[in-house]
Amino acid sequence: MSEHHELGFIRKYVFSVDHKVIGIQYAITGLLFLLFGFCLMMIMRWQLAYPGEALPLVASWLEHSNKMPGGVMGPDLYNAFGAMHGTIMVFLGVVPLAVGGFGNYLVPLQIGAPDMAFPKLNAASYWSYFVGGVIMLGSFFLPEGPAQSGWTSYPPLSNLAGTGQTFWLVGMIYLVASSLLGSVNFLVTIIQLRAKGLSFFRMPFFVWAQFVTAFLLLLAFPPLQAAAVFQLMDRVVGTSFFLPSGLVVGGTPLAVAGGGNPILWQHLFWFLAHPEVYVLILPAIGLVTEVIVNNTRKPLYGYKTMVYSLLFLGFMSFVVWAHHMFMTGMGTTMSNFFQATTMIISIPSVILLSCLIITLWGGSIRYTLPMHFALAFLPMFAIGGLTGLPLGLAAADIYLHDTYYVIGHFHYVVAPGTLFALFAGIYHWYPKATGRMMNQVLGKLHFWISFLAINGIFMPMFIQGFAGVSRRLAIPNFYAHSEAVQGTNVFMSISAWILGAAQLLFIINFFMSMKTGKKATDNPWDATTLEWATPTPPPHGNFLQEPVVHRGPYEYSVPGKATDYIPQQVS
Amino acid sequence: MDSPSIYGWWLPPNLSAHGAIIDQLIIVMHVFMVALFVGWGLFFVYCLIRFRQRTGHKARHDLPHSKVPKFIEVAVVLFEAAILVGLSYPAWSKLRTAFPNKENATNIRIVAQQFAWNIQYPGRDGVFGRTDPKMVSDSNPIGLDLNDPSAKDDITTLSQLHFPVDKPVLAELSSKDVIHSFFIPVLRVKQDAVPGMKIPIWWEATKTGQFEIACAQLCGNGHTTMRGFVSIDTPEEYAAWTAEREKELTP
Amino acid sequence: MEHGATAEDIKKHVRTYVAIFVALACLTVVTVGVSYLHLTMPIAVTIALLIATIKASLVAAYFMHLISETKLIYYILVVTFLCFVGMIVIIFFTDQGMMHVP
Amino acid sequence: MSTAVIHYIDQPHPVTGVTNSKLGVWLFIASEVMLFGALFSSYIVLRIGDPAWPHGWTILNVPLATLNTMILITSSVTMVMSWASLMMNRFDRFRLYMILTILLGLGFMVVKGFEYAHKFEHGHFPRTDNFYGIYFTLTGLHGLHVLGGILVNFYFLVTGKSLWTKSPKMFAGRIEAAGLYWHFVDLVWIFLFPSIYLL
Repeated sequence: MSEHHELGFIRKYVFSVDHKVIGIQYAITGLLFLLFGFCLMMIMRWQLAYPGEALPLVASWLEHSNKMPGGVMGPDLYNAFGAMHGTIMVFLGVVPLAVGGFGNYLVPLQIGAPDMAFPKLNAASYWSYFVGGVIMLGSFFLPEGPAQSGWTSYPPLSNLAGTGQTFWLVGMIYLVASSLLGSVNFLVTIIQLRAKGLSFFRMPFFVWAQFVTAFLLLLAFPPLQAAAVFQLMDRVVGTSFFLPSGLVVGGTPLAVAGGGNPILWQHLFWFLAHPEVYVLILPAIGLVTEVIVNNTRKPLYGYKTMVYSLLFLGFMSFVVWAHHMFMTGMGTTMSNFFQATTMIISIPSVILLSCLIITLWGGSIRYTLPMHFALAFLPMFAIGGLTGLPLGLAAADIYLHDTYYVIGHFHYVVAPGTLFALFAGIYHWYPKATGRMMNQVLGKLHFWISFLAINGIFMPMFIQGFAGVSRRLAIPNFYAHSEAVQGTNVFMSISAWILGAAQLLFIINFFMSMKTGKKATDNPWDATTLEWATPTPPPHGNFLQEPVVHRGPYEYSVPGKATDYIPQQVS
Repeated sequence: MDSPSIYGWWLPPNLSAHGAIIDQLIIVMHVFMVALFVGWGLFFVYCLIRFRQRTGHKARHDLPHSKVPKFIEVAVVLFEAAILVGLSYPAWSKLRTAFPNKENATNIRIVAQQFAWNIQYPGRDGVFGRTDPKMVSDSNPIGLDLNDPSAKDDITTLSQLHFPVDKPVLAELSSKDVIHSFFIPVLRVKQDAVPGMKIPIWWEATKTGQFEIACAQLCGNGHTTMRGFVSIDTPEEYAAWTAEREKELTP
Repeated sequence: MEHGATAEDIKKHVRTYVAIFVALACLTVVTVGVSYLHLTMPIAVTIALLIATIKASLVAAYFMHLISETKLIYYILVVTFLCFVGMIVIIFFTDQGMMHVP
Repeated sequence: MSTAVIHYIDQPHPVTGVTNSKLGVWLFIASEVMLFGALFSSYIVLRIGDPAWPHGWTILNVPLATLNTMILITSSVTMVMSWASLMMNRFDRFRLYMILTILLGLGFMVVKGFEYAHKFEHGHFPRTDNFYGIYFTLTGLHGLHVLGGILVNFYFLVTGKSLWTKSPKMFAGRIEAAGLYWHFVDLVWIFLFPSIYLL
């Protein structure tokens, strides 16, 4: 409903119901949490590179702090930072930026809708996410510190942890509620509010990616909600859903009824967490597809194949979760089933990636700034995907499970994968949101330094994985087999700090270009999708008159036409 | 610790009978992955150079669909299926169903606790003594019930695992408090110790030496220092060691 | 008004709602009665779930108008049901998968 | 300001045949199916893992629960009647049936309150053993969903008059959506009642 009276500052910017304002709110909050999670990691890298040594510069301030006496990071603080780094990056950083930020901003524009189907619900989902974020940050100030049993918080360890874990659970319930409300909103918008002539197979691929992501969020999150309620009952009310009988903690038997099953939490958690990791990567593939097609000036190779493999990927992601649990005493029947589904799910990922690479064939590739990031995404996602294969085979997983190989695998998918796609998205749509281009020099510098540094961090992780270094070890060179590869830790930490410095370039560029960036037209990249048909920045209600779509999303270089692109809405 | 470190930047040496198939699987998969990545990479770079934007070069709207990508895709799928059914299924079922029988195996019980590994040997009578959580104390970490006759001769050690070489070891893994993960890199053995569950694992060492046990699952603040020691002895050394332990048992 | 419901049509609906109510009430009495027989678990579970499924489909079909619903809602429910079954069966199935001490 | 306005709020989409709110409620019900599915599968796993799991009818008061089931079924009927009377343009009948639905819902909560109080008096708390843990968690969460439904119904009862006069079709759609949610909550109880009380 477009109200005609002018809204006050609060209702226009803070409690707004406009999908673009909410999108920007999600994006800014997500970026801030990404930065915060990044800083946690950079401090952990110091402990990993120089175990037991005091932090430089700030050691004197921390002389008598109870958390970090003398500036030396103890195992409890390391575990706390490790758990919160994972939680913040996944639940508070990437998902809100990819689904909340880009999804909210672009989906209504790309399908020709004036706004999301339920604007108030959209605002409610942002503020539920915001409350969840505040609770997660608040848990840092607790006497016992934040949650510290990993971002997976396996019981019984998480049941015995301090009150930070309870804050983590309550925060998670808010975040899950936010994603659930958001996914209902996305699905109804995409199904109901598409412009006239925009059939499902004329939608841009990014909207398809958000559509499947919303389905994953809708159906996979509730089991985590149930598991979080069970664990909250265990911690607060004293039930023992996840505590088996006969537990002896610190020499004294635990006074609980017992009879619980810790593996139950792992099932419920991974039933969510595997679709969750696809929620992290699908919007990224959508963003990369838009940028690559736009910059190769030719239609996407195998649009239908990619959409079907996307749908197949979406459904398969519900039946692969137990490949995270091969080591929990699984028999042959179950592990054979999950190995097979894991191999099957690698096929659509290979198809998606191959179609994107084949799209380059016969194109006329423009090396714009977003294209740098989108092109870098392809080999990085290839490494991330391929290194998942040995982990999917139970026998190879015996050796590689819970080692740094796993950390290298999923970071290759998330860091140079999803984050580079998000950077490509920001550089690509920044002119539409602010009317100005981002600075090219700063952008290129940011790209090349980040690209080299990010590989400097994650490639050695595979070497540590082969050496058998276990993950989540606060003292990296304690075991003989990890002492042998301690050199790689120093190299990785330096790369991490260089990567941190490179992000400053992006932050400066992001805020500076709002005022001093080169003026951009409504369609700076000569793109064909609908969001470029709106004025810059799009007003409330988006389109001056409702668009009518006449063709597919990627009509580039049509022979015998004046321009090498034909927007969807041009009749 | 062993003088020249046997650990380097590649897989540690494999000293267990079943380790060979695991290493083979890892190596085969990585050769396959590198081949795919190099193939993709070459095609990727070739496209970037040949189809870059330059004057006189136009993008082509519709292209003849060559069959090559489909063949490669089918080949990749067949290869993966072959590795899965050919290597991974048998390796896993060998480890999880072909248990050595109790008579000619060294039987031990491993009870993980927050930040140490309790190893329990059945002793001469070959029967493990009963354990009870209520009897746990500092001197008796696994709560051995001493008035049970078969418990009297049980040898229990803290993070000291000794067993003879070239003889299968049948271990029963469980935990007292939280989830740990029993991991010996050189023997390619890794198994979660889940409280409330007794999980059987087995391995057979092919060489003697002193090595370490690591914990692979986050189990609290002491997770990083939860090291155990493995000593693979010759049968004579093992007999001498057990004799010594038995002398300590009878006051 | 939806699907051309005239006052007469709605009256017919009202009669079906009351009929459904009676059916649900009877089925509840039946399922409670069966539980008083204290049958062995497998039989008791199948009977109880059978009756519950009948009652549930009555509520879903008539009260929630699933009888005359559009294809889109059926698609959503089918996908949800597949994921639901995937979760229930596999979690149930996993317990058998656990290895037992030989 | 652009002229565009969000469509299909009060009349169904020509192709999909549903209004936004109806589709939204069905999607929300889909996620609730997964939530209660997870709760039920946890109940199954815990019950299989614990052979000493008591039979529901040995501990819980089955007649009282049967009464509760009857209450909830009746409230389902009055809910659908309230929607039907809107279809017949009888706002007064709608108000009557909606009040009945809310009262029956409150009745359900009151009976549940007695049940819980009875358990607490006898020192049975969720931590007593996993049977009570599951009993309190599952019926508690279901109770919260009933409470949520009552609040939504109460909101529609209070603001009904103004919404009805402004746009009858939109209000009828909203009541139908609230009805769908209410029937779903009743449907969950139809499964919850036998699996906890009768097995």
